[in-house]
Amino acid sequence: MEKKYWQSLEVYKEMKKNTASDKEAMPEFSIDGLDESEVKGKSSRRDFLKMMGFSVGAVALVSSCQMPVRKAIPLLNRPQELIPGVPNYYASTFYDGDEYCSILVKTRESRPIKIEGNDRSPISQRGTSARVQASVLNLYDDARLKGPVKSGKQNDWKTIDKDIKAKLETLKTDDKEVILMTSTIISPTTRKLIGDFVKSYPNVKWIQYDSLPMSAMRNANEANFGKAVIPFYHFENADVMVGFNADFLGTWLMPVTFTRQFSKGRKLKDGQTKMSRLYQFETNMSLTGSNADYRYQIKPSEEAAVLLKLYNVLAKKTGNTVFGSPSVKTDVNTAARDLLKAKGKSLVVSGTNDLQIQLIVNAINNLLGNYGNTIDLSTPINLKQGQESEMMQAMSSIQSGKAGGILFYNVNPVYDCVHKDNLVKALKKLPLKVSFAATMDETAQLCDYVCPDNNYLESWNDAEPVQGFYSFAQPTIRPIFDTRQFQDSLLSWLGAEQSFTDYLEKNWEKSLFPKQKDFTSFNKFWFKCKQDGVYSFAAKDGPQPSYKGVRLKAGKPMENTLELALYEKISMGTGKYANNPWLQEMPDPVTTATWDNYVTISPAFAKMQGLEQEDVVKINGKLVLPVLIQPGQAEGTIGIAIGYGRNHAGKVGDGVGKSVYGLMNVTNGTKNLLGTVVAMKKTSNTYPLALTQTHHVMEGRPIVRETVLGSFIKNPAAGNEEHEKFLKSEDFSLYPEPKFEAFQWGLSIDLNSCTGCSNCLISCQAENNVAVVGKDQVKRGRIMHWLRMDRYYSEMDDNPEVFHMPVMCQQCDNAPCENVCPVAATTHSDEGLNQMAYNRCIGTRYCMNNCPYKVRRFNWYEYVNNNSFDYNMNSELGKLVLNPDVTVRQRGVVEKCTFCVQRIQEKKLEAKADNRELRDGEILTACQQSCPADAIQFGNLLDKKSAVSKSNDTGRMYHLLESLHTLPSTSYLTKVRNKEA
Amino acid sequence: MYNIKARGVLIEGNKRYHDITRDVTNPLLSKTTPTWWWIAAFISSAMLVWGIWGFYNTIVVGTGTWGLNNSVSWGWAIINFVWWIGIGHAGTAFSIFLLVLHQKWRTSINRAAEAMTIFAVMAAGMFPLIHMGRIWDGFFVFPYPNTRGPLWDNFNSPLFWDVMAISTYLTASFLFWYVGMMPDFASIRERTVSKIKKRIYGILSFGWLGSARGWLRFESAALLMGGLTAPLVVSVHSIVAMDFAAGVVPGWHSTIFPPFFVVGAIFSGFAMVLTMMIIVRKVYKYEEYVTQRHLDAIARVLTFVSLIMGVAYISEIFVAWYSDSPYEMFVFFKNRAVGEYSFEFWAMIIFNAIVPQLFWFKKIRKNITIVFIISILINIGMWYERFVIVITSLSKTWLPSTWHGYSPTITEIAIYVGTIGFFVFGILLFLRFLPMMASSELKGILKETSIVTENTENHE
Amino acid sequence: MIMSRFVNITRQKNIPLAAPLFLFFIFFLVAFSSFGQTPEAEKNFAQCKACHTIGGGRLVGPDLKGVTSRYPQAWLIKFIQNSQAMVKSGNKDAVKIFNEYGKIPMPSHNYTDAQVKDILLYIKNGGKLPAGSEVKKAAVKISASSAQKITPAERYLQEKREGSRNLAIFAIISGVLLVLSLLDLIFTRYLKAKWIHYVIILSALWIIGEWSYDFATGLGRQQNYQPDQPIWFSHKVHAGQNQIDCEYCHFTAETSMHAGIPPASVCMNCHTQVKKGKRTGKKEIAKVYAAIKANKPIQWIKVDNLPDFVYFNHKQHVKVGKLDCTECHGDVAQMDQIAQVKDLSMGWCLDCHRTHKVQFTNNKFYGSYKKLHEKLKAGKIDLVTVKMIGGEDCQKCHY
Amino acid sequence: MNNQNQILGVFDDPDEVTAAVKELLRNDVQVQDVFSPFPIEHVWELLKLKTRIPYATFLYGVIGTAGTFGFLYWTSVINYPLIFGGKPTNSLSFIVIMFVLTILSGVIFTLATYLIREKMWPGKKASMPDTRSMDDKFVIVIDKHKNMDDDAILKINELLKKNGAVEVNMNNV
Repeated sequence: MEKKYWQSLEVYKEMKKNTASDKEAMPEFSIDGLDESEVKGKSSRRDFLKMMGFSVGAVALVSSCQMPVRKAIPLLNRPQELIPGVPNYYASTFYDGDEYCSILVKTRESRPIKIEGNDRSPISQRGTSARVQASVLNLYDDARLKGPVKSGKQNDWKTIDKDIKAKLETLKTDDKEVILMTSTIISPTTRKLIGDFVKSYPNVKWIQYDSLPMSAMRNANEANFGKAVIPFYHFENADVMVGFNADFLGTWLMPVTFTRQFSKGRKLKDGQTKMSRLYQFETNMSLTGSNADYRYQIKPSEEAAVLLKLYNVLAKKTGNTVFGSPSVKTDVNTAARDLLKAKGKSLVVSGTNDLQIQLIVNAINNLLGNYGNTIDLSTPINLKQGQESEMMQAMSSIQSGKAGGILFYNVNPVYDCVHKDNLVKALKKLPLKVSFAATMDETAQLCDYVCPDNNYLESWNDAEPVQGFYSFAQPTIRPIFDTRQFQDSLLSWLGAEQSFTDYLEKNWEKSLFPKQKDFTSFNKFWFKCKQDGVYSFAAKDGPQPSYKGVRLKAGKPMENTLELALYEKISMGTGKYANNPWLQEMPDPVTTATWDNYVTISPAFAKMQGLEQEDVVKINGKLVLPVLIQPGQAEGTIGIAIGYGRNHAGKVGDGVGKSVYGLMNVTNGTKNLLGTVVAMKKTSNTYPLALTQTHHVMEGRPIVRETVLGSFIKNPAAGNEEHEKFLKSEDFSLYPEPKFEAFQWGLSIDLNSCTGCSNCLISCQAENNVAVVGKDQVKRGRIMHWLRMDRYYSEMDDNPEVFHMPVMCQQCDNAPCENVCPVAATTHSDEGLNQMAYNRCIGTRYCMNNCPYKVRRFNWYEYVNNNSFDYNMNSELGKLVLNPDVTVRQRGVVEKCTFCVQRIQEKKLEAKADNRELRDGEILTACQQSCPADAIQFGNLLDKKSAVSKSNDTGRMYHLLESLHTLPSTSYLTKVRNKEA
Repeated sequence: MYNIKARGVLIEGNKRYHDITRDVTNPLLSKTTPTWWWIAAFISSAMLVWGIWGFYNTIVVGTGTWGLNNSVSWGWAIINFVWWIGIGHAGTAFSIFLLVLHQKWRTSINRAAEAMTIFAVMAAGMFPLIHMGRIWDGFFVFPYPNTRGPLWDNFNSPLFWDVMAISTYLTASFLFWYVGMMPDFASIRERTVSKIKKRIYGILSFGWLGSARGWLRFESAALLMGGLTAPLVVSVHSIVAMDFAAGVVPGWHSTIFPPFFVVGAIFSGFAMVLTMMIIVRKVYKYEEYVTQRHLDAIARVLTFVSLIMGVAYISEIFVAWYSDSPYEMFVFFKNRAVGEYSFEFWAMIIFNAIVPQLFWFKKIRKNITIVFIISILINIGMWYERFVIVITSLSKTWLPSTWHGYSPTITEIAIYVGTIGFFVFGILLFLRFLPMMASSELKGILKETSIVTENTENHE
Repeated sequence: MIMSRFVNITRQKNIPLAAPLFLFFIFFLVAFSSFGQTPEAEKNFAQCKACHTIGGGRLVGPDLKGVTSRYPQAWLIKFIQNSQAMVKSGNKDAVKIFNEYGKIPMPSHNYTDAQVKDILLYIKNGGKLPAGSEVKKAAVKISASSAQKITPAERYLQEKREGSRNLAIFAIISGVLLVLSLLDLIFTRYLKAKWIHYVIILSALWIIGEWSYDFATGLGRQQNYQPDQPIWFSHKVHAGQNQIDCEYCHFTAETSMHAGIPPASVCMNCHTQVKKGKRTGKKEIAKVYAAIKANKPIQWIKVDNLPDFVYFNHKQHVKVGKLDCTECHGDVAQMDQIAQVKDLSMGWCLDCHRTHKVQFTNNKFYGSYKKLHEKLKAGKIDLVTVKMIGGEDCQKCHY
Repeated sequence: MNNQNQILGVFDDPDEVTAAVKELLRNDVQVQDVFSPFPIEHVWELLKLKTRIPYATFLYGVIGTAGTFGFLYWTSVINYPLIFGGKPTNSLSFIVIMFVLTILSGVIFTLATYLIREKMWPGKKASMPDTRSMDDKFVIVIDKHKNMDDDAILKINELLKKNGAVEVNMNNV
């Protein structure tokens, strides 16, 4: 069966009709289209709603019967598309104010359970990020508001609409300003709607506020090109990339897109030997830095000087203007040489929000002729439109009393703005404060009205992340609570009768439909957009605007100061997802720490200060944080992650870590993460940090095998000599070689493509109902992730090379774990899988000991319905995210990666039902499906033409710990670094 | 086995047959229980109660109450299990090996040693049980016909062998022990005046008569059962060793393990016998039966076994070096010798291989206090040996990313203490209610091994 | 033991059922040979029969006699595949029919064009089929007469239930006897002949053991479970007398893991017309109306339960494996109240997996099993069982 | 037991018992049994007592081995063959289990045989000619036939006394 991209407008309306009248039948919440009265019982193993259309619950023990009575409650009326037990996929769009991704939403029994990447999107190309994967859990967040709130108490929409409308009218007549503060809005229809809103309330002033703005880049482009835009980058076209504090593989701008592009330029498939090279100059050890071929450590205050030095070297060689610059030690000659060699096929980016720096970056890129090749100004990125000046103006108008009201949409400035106290004080004066926050966040706490917005999975929307690329969002579930989409709120205050759904459709019909030429009828166009989730207009290769040079300058680097470099964590971002337990527990790919932020310091600095890991330090006399020793941290700097220290995020996120937004560097009106000068003092306390790894070097073992490009070209098996040795000794087995009938599932991981972004971890967690265990348990070494991201440093030194390696069950054919289970709970299947029957396991944990890869996980406690583990599996709402095809494991059993056997079985069954052979590439494991780097291949090893066989059929292939002769079905491809030997 | 020709006096004090009967049965028949017994029983049952709390906590809350983690998923429970099993080797080793080797000095010790075996194996058996994540499904380990297909067990698993071996060992040891006690029950039955005791011991004695034919069959059956159980002594700990040796964990995967474990078990078992007998002979005034000569014999055995242990340690290290495997070398030279747990490693070496060498000196063998202390040190050393094997190996295996330390929690400690309480309490019950020496065997050797002055005709 | 039970059930059930099945089979053959449509059409038409007759007058839907000449074939195919879409799109004829028949939507069917054509051919021919109606009547007669009596399936269930009750009573009596004889043996010594004691003790232990085994193996099993449903719905009437195809109501059996409990709207397909039952009158049917009116789904009691850690997929077994529903659910057509006939234990599943033939050569999917195909061709094996393609693997059902 | 009386020779010393038995046998006196607090091997030889328990034990062992192998082979090769770690289903691991279960069956059945042969069970009433034989006395039991005349009895008495019997008693069973 083809994957179905449902168009669902009709269905949606129908559902609404059907369920409108049976509210009473539903307990606390209801799921759209499902009339399930939840008869709750304790018999929840494969938890919750295993049965479709009917819910399962235990009522009581029937006198003579041993088993509880289970009820089978059918739908009263079944929507046509809804088949109990069969998943539907809807194309939609993820956009949270910072990050964009085109997605497919997998729904079962009308509830979204998993986010997959949408392979029809030219922007995100089937990739997702960890945050996108985890976003589905936000839908089932207990902290979500159950209805609109007036002065801290729940109220109904009618009253609140009346109140707000009245107040807006008064403010209009009083000619008081009303500030509409939103995150960057990339939805063209919403922008139009806000335009309409401003038209009927002319006193409304719309500002866009980004917690981490990129205004400097826009301003620099305005200065250089006359266009205040963020250009679109093409990392795949660049042969040499130089990054300055830009974590473009992890958090910067469009990490999913950039990861895909980056890995494309470095794939060594099908005999390809060309590979791009990445130089990274940075302060903290970022994910991008960990993937760099050459990494240089610079202090934030040096960045401009180093950039200018680079510019000057390049300018000298190309005969351009040279500007005076302060001297810095950092060597830029190698980078400059490579950049020059790759003129027009290179790219320099900086993530620092500083005008001077961005101007130098532009100058270098211009010098190298990158515009039009690797940088595209004609299709700019629409993200990050916020300008700090707007925010400053708004602040002053609130303070001066010019403003009378404020509306917050998708922003939380009380938490994440630099001058939080001023804002809080100023807000008190305003007579009208409205928040559209979905939860009672820090800002909403201070508002008179909270009009909770729908979750994005409950909303209609559109997006234009990059000019000309449209993306479509449709609801996959009826709003669970009495919430209303922000746009609908605006419409109702406008007095409009129509819903945003209609508004959206009309807008597309009017503004977008005429622009395209593929479809003759709007219905078809509309249907296609909903089905694909994306629509892009043929990119016009417009001429790049001409460059206008400006004078470049750089400040003198500071000396003998301690510079703070704040950074965004891949998991936590700006702190929006603080209440998402999956993300809280996701180990940072570089530090492997979970559930906290901390001060990263370099080993040398630690030695000098006598600091050890977990020692607590005081920063600027107030902020108290533990220390984490981070090899690769630039000398004279410390790093702290933002996004922590929420106070009103919800039960999971409250009080995790410390908020450091107040330490942002504000110079010349731009907010910058880097460069604040701080004072640090050691205290006598310690604070435990929950790291998933306690040892960080490979001890000379051939675990991650690597080579350099030069050697690889000479010999594709370079760096993989161990494998040769192994092949020669392979005959030494007492046992016959394992043979399989038709399928032997295999998985291949290209370590050269894998950036370690850890999206697969969360994808796996969502797919396989992996429990969250909390900080204390992680600290004890009991994290449950079936797929872990191992990270090794070449040395615990100041400038190590970093290796990322995803490790899941290797599905060995000679599995040591199988031999030792006394009760035959883990055996080998006919298809080469190492199968684990949870209900047979008695928990001797012998298999865990005997697994050389240590990929087996034990349920140390009952993680479901246990108040000690108050995460998503302890809440009726949170449990709705569970995949009904996968058993929820009981306390006392061992679990592990199954190669997503439920997906294998599903696709096999589809092929059987369609009376055809299984196609290669049809089965996608959860980790593979959403990998933005396309590093994972899965398929049948017996089929020599399958993608996985082909990728194994290179000199780079090896098995982890192959000398043990466990014969794993998972294989790795050596890492190749593009550097001189 | 080290053959000690303990010629000469094994029973001192001009005992006669009747004296032996009296000495053996009097503690059982006396109506008063000594105060020290009550104190010891109180302490040990308090320990047992704490252990029961540990069990309760583990079963109700989860194995998570222990200090284990995904890398070190066996901890104290397995250490204690192996330790107890080792101690449980002494009884059978005593009775059977020495029986087969015609060592007469076993007679006054073997019954107590066998009792020790029973309680130690029972204490050991608790650990695999409580160690299971789902103890309520523990019956899955037995291959019984079921409605699941039927689904049998994995007969390749050393843990399954363990289940078989230990349950067999416990059964066989118990039966052997019990059969040996039947004549003593009969003599208590005939000696006691209490009706209740007569009834109880009468039932326990199975109607033992002591006829010539009865003795013949008894001896034959006992010898057969003993002979069959003798290889079990070797096999049980070999199989326990295979739990480790069959694993791929560096530090475990070693062919030397089975003999090494068996010797270690006998070592710790004999040491525990020594500890116990020194106490028992003191409180029961059995110095005439358990003589200096007995203790001396045990001490000599310990010296010899300690040398074997030393050789085993050295050969393990040598093999690791000789293998040239970086993983093996890491385990021995980096992880154990100087790593996180080096204290335990060196304690093991010193207590097991070096301290017992003091027994070469006759003076030390004669000094009961020092012998007692050394016997306890050996038991501690043997505990550390299991700690070193289980924990250091698991904490740092193949992939450095998975390395993780381990320290026990209060629950694990409680369970361990609880089993000690159980053991002591069991021994106390044994001392109070069961004949603690085989009177028939003592009587059998009395003539050859005691100094009976010739002028004893008028013994009426 | 379990296995032998299983065999018993099959035997008891099949023998009395053979006669009507045989008749039906003959009818089948006749129909097939004389008119040439595939037997599949016959099966597919069973679904249609719920609402339509061929020359039997109007039921829920129109009489289909001559329908093939009234409308063009293409129109019919489209209508049968998805009538609602046609109505919505405003097709005049479709709307007309829709309005004429009380606006009861005809459910859409997942038939291919070829299948529909087959059915149409069947209708075309079937209208002229005197033999068919006779057989149908005969079948109805048989089941109607047996309606008064207990059907073999129910009798079996009753016997089983009585059997285990009897065993329990025996066990209690033996327990009492055991205690008595023990007391007598030790204390009172009333009976001089001791062998009587021994016989009593041994046989009592045997019976108690038998009962314990029965009880223990039945733990967590619900064989013979026959709960009262909220609506007295008779499968015997619907599936037996009226010959409604199972998949007419349990319509997702071929497309989903769940066979699906029919939504009340499916009931309404017929019960807008049929408002009175022969045996229950209006009372039970009224409950369906009430549910629809109150917009509250009917809370049926699930009969065949598998533990939560078992993954069972109807699509695999019904669509791919082409198993008959009765193989697991028993002869539902003979049951008024549904009961769990098989014990649904893992052993029972495996027993079938070990012996059941796979649709090996009929399904192209199994082309991947090249070695087995070679063996089959070489005559080394004469059939491929589920076991041979991994049917004994844990992860076929547990994940 | 028959209803005949017995002559009991009570001794203090095992060696004297052996001598007395030898003497009695030489004088064609049927020694019925000897009760002693511990086994006296010479007496068995003199009385020509033999036991076949070792043969039975051997048989049990053989049955145990074969039965275990049969069970293991049937379960893991025929009934439900499962693959563990790439090992063949018919594996060497069976040896360990066979070894252990052989011992188990040997021990249990040997004990059972012993108890059955000796007709011993819990609570059996022990009828002893002289209960002191449980303590420190050795008792030689001689059947007193109905047709045994006083001379014979006296002779036996004398023989016993001569060989060191402390007492000679008559016992009515």
